[in-house]
Amino acid sequence: MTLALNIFTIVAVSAGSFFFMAGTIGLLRFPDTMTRLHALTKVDNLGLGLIVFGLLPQAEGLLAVLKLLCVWIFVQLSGAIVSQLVAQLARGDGQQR
Amino acid sequence: MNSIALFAYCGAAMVGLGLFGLITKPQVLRKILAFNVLGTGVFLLFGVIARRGAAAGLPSDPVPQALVITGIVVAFSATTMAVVLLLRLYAETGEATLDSDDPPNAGTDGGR
Amino acid sequence: MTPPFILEIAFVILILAIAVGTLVARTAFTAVLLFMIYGLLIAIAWVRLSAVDVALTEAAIGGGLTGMLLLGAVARLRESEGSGEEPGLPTLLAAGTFCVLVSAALGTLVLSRPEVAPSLAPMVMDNLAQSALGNPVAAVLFVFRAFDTLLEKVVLLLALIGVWSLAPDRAWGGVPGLRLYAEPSSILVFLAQLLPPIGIMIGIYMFWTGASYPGGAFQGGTVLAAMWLLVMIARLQPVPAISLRRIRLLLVVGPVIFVAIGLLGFVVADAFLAYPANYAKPLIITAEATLTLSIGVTLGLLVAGPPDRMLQP
Amino acid sequence: MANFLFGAAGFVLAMVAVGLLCVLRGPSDTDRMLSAQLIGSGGVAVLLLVATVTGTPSIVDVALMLALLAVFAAVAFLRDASSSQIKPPNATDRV
Repeated sequence: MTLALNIFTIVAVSAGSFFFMAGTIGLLRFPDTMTRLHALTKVDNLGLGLIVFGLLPQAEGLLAVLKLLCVWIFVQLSGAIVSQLVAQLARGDGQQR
Repeated sequence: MNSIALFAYCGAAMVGLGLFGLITKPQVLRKILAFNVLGTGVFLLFGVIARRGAAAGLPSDPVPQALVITGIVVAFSATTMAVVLLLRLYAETGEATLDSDDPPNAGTDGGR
Repeated sequence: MTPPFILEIAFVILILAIAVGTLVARTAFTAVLLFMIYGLLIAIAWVRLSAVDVALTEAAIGGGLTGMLLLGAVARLRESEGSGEEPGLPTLLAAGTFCVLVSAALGTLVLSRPEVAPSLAPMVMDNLAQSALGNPVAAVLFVFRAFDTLLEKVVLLLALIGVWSLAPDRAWGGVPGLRLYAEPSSILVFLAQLLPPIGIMIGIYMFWTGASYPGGAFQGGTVLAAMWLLVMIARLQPVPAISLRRIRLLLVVGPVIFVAIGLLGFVVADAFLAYPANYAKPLIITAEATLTLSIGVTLGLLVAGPPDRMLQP
Repeated sequence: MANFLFGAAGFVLAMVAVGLLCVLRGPSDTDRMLSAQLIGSGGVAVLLLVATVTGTPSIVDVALMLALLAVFAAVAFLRDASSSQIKPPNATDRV
């Protein structure tokens, strides 16, 4: 059982790290702000999400699990809203030029 | 060389960097940033002292930790004060630097 | 060399690189942004130094409030960017040598240790039971060195008075010149409605958990301040005039109650800020709760800045 | 397991270092801010990993704090960007 959980952790955390890499590369390589925004949201949602998901089996107690989930939901919510605002700003920028 | 020594060197280097910026940067905002870098360096050194004082089952001496927390608060107060002073200086003179003794009017055309 | 240690070396190099970046960045905006990231990494460094209480404070102040303060300043100073001359090469060299010497001296001094490092940890642990708190750092802050903590709050208030005193005469007692969002934005309003309830809960949690685990009044107060500023920036709530009686009351209620409890110490215990044996915990919690509120309001107003206009009807 | 999680933390830190290049490169201030947000998420991930490796649940609180205040910093940036966009810089009488 422990082995299965450990394997799950390793797989999920690796996948999360992969999305961190993907997001960072996206940020470096994508041509404009809108596409970079897309790269960022991948990191926030999938990268951090998978890492949190992978760490859940290692957490001790219900409170620890809840707190981990809280961090993720939090980053999710705020990330989504901030991306909206940035997109609005970036689009406004384009129209003015 | 262990991880405590590593952070001690890090703190010492930060103090040096902050001091250098504080002396050489003409813009006041950069001086404020440099001052904060210097401050965190000092705090980190104190944190190293706390870590070395690990005893009685604690990983780190709580007294320096408490002092550092107080220090961070006071440093923040000082930073706020400095920023507001800078903004007032800018509103009064139109300058945000301390580099010249010229009257402010002479500096506005950007050269001499 | 263990893998964690190699990681720490890389981490320290990263911190120093960012510190250099903060100083040499071309635009003030980049410098401030790097400084905020620097604060984030310093918080992680505190975690590595086993000082989670300090890490919480640094995370709250370094990344959040200082960042907002400095970004606001950059936006106002935008036109003056690039002005100012770097000093000449001789000065740079002299300053550089001096700073390297200072760093080397500090590094050597901190590590040239007495064989047994001095520590007050055993004393704290011996007396922890009397303080009725489980978190040794909170015990130092509110019991063993409570006077320091009281004075720290006074420093915050003095800084606020200093900030206010820089207001132009015509705006004295008016509304702080906090920069707001340019026009009401429904998305931002949504964020400002969604986040504060959660944030206030986290703030209260920080202060409550501070009795036994890392956390405390200051960390909690910082979160409250951040939430308050968010609501004001989104234009959900107006920025209050500083002459309002209830604002002044909120500012001083924490320190006043703390002083009152301290004076009570003369009567029921034997010294200023001494707590009577069986009521230590309730008294400390009361002081901390009101302090959290006062700190929140003080920090919020510090970031909001000096008043720059009178209240419009 | 501990070594793997440390490795993951190191990997994320490396990504943070690359993100730093993005901050320096820009090109616009908005892009720099996006990179800073990415680094913020990276910091949160590192803290969560370290909390699990060292078995210190209170480190998760630090991550929570960072997550909360990262939003706040982003709003501060957006506020300044939005107001400089709506009002021309010389709208308020300065200097």
